[in-house]
Amino acid sequence: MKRGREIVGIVGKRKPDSVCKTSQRFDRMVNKKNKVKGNKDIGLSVTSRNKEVNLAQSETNQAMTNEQLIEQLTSANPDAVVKQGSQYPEITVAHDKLHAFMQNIKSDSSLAFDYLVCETGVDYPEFIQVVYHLESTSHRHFMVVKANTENRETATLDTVSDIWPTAEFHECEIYDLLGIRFNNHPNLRRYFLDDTWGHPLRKDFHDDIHVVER
Amino acid sequence: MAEFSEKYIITDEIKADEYLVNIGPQHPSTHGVLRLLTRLEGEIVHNVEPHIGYIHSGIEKMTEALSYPQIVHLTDRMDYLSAHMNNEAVCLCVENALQVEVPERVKYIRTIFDELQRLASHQLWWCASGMDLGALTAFFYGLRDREDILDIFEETCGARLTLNYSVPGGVMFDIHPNFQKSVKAFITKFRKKLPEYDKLLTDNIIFQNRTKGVGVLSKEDAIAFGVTGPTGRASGFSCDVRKHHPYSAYPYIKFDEKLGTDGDSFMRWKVRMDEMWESMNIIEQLIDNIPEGDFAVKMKGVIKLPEGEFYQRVESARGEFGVYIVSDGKKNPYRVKFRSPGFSNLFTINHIAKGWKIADLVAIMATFDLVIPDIDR
Amino acid sequence: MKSFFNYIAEIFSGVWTLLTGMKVTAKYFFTPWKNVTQQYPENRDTLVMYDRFRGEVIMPHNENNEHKCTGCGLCENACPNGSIEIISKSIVNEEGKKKRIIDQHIYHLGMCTFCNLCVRACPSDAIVMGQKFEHAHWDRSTFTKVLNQPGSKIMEGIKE
Amino acid sequence: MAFEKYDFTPITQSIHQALIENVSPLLTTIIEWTIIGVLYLLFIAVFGLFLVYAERKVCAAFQQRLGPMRVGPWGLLQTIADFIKLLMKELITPKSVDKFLYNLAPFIVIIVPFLTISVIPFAPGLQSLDFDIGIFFVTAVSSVGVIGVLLAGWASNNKYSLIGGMRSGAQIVSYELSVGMSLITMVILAGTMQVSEIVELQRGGWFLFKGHIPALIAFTVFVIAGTAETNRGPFDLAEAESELTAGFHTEYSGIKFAFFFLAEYINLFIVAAMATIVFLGGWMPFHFGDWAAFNNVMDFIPGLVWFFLKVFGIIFLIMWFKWTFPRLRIDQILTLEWKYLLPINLFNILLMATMVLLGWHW
Repeated sequence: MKRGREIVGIVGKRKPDSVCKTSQRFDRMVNKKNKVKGNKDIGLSVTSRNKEVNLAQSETNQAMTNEQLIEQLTSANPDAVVKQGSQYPEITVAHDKLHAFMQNIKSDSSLAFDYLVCETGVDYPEFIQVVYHLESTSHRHFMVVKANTENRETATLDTVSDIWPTAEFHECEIYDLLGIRFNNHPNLRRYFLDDTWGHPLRKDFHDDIHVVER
Repeated sequence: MAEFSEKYIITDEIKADEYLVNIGPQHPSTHGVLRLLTRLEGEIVHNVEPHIGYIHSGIEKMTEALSYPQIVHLTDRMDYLSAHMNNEAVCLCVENALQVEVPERVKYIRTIFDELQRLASHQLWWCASGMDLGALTAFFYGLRDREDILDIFEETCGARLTLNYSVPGGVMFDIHPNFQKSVKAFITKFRKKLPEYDKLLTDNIIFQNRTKGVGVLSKEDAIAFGVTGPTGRASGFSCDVRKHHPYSAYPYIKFDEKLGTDGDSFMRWKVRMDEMWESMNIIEQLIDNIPEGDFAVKMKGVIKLPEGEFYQRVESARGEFGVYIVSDGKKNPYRVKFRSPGFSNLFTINHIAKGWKIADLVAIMATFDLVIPDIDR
Repeated sequence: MKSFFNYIAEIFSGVWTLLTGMKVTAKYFFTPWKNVTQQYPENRDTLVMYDRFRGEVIMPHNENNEHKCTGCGLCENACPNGSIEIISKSIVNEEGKKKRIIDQHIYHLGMCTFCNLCVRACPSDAIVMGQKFEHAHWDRSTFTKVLNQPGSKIMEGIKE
Repeated sequence: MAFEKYDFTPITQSIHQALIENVSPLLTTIIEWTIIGVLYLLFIAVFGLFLVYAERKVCAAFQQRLGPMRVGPWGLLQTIADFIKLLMKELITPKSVDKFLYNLAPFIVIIVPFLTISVIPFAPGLQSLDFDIGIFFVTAVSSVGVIGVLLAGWASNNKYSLIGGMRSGAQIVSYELSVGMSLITMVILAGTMQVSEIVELQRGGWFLFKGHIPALIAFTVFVIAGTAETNRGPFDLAEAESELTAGFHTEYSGIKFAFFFLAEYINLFIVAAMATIVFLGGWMPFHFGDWAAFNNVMDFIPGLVWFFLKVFGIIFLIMWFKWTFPRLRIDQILTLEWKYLLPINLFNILLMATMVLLGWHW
């Protein structure tokens, strides 16, 4: 186990009145000490994102507009359904192609959706829909992907927890509250409720004991 | 559901010299009812499995029976330390859906309240994590200074914690006549107090040894696990919604996104301390320039959202807070999902606490700034 | 040799940071008059709440025992928790017309979350938020209150 | 000198004389033992309670609070009320504990301060045991306390307690070394281990000033190591409440918990008293060179008052540490001991020996 005490220095710009002398002295001293040892990766690292909102975009080669994004996605997946006039670019994928689609948009460098913002489920009369809000930290795209289960009774979908680790926990939550089983999920368990409960976010959920309806 | 029950308690077999310790549900350092099922060997943490749901209040289900102004007041109760950001998120989502443009004055007021709330939250985080690391005096200093912000809240909103100040279309009241004066007085005072915080803990050699290099979360992991807020930014993950998707008055102001490099506990600490300075800068830019005008636009008595799905992200004190509303055109939403930052942040704890000591686990939890109702919702 | 000096410097800078920390606490120790503790029940007489403080829902009555509530039920609809119940009754007024007026404005303090939505919804400003916050009581039944006083009437000139 | 008139020797001598003239020598011994025992018991109970009150007030002042204010004027009776509550509480013995060891542990912990306190001279003539190996006795006996802590941690059948007990064991065993070493440094200067003689030798000036640099280093090390040995913050790992809830005494309630609690504060007193005796001249008044007028005024203050003034000064210092610093981690505590305090101490002993040899001390 690494127990190195690398010095980190001061983050961002600080006002002069906030600079703590003792800390700096300590930092300088340890820096010196580390230099003697030959540690190269140590030093004051001052980073700050500045005024431009689009800094991330200027760093990378290009940023696609929402139309380009949709175009690229639909050309690769012709059977995907695109919803028009929605707040964000929105695409509905067939449940059997979900995993491959997700893998593609994560690994494709022009898309690079590496940040799963939110994963949730919505119960509809015929199916249960899982909604993925995705963002690319390099291109700053934002996109909504939807996948419907075949039916409500045996609601199953492929897990995306191998693509985005955070999905593992969101999927547990969805399983708990909506009852969607995720195939290949490493540890699907109920987070909030007891095993004796149903899945309360389903519209047909009724509980006369715990839930008071007005 | 029985086929999943055997996985419920222990995910792996316990090795010969390991033992299980339940940290929580009632433990001083979990700040609530979080249960960490920890496998230890001596003092070394081998595995941490968070078990949540002890105060699951079913807010998402409750919202399906409530109208939109009523939902706003429920969001106070999730992340009670960033109540106003949560309120604002729902209000912004509703306003975006209805294509309502709120007056400039409302935007300024909301932004000032956001930053005041962030200051209050970070102060409570500061003092509580000081307490976790054993510096009990920090707890009282933090609460002492937070009191001033809560007084400002109480003066204007009438409540200290569950503000319910934002309403769809504006804010509930106009700001109190004393508001600007008391905010300025607070900032002058707090600018003197923050270096004291540094002297008491940040510079302290014991504190630095406790936190530096402990619990490193790399940038890639932060993105993959969806760790946002100061916790993610300490790892170098630029995830500030205020910067990337500006809302309210954030487009008008200049501020820095504080980014760390190391992603260790000390960096998470430092980023939050720096954010407090930045919050004060933001408030100072806005407080004198609040434009005249209405404090709310007139909304219909019964607010009905058009059919469709709406997602709104705001930066709460703990990270990216998202509201996802599915509307079927009625006065109640069809489905509401709150993307809480704490939920994503919490589950990295196994990833980064492995191999550290039990005291480091406490330090890591302290710098993660977990609020349990935020996780359980 | 250099590492030895580093060792010594480390000790001194470490002790120095500890002493700066001790200076901060000492500053407060030796200025006890700056203490922030309030002795709460003793300072009740001087305790002033902010004027917007949301303590409970009250219905102000004037000296003639008149209130402004028309019994329209908007507050009941606005309440997220069902802590307001309006019981109205029909009376025949002087002109011989049937009229619905409020019988009992029931307020369940125990269910109230002090969100101010009812006050906001009220078209005639009949209910406001009170300043009282010491609600603890031995008996839960005292939390159910009737806001309109017995025998009270609606004020003149309040629109239906 | 003027403070000689506060000598307690005539009083104890006259009691002894009166007893031996009237009853048999055996009975005299028994009565004297009883008196001393009762006196120490009373002292420990009252002083322990007072220290708890003092700690609460001191910590409140550091934290800009008032502390206990309700029971009695300025909350003076608060600790007494707490003590009564602890006495009346049910003694819970959890089901699967090792009952014998579980019940034994608090007694071992409380016996240690009783033993140690016997060699402490409170004032001239006010000391029950005057060994010629007094310092050695203190270091030997005070390390017995760790057995009680280890037993409590082990017997409670609680993982938190076990971790706390083990931490405490590692910590106290390490810091014994520093305490002993720093005392040895001063023994070199004094040339004796007899406690009363050490105090007597400081008539001309406290050892802290007589031994200047090495004594100052030894004093610093002693205070740090003493804080660690009493399990007080920032070294309160054994009961680190944010990690281990209450550490080794998690499972104890009522009077057994009170024993642990009391022992902690009496140990605090003993550390402060040892520092007072060895470094600050025990009950000797503060003298400033040849300034006769000042020295005479100082001499009028009784030795007992001087002793407790110094003790409270050091107790305040240790409380100040606790309420300022964050807690150390277990490996850092051991690093501090083995990497910093011990080398410094060894070097310091060498320095002191050289100084004494060459006569550089005052």
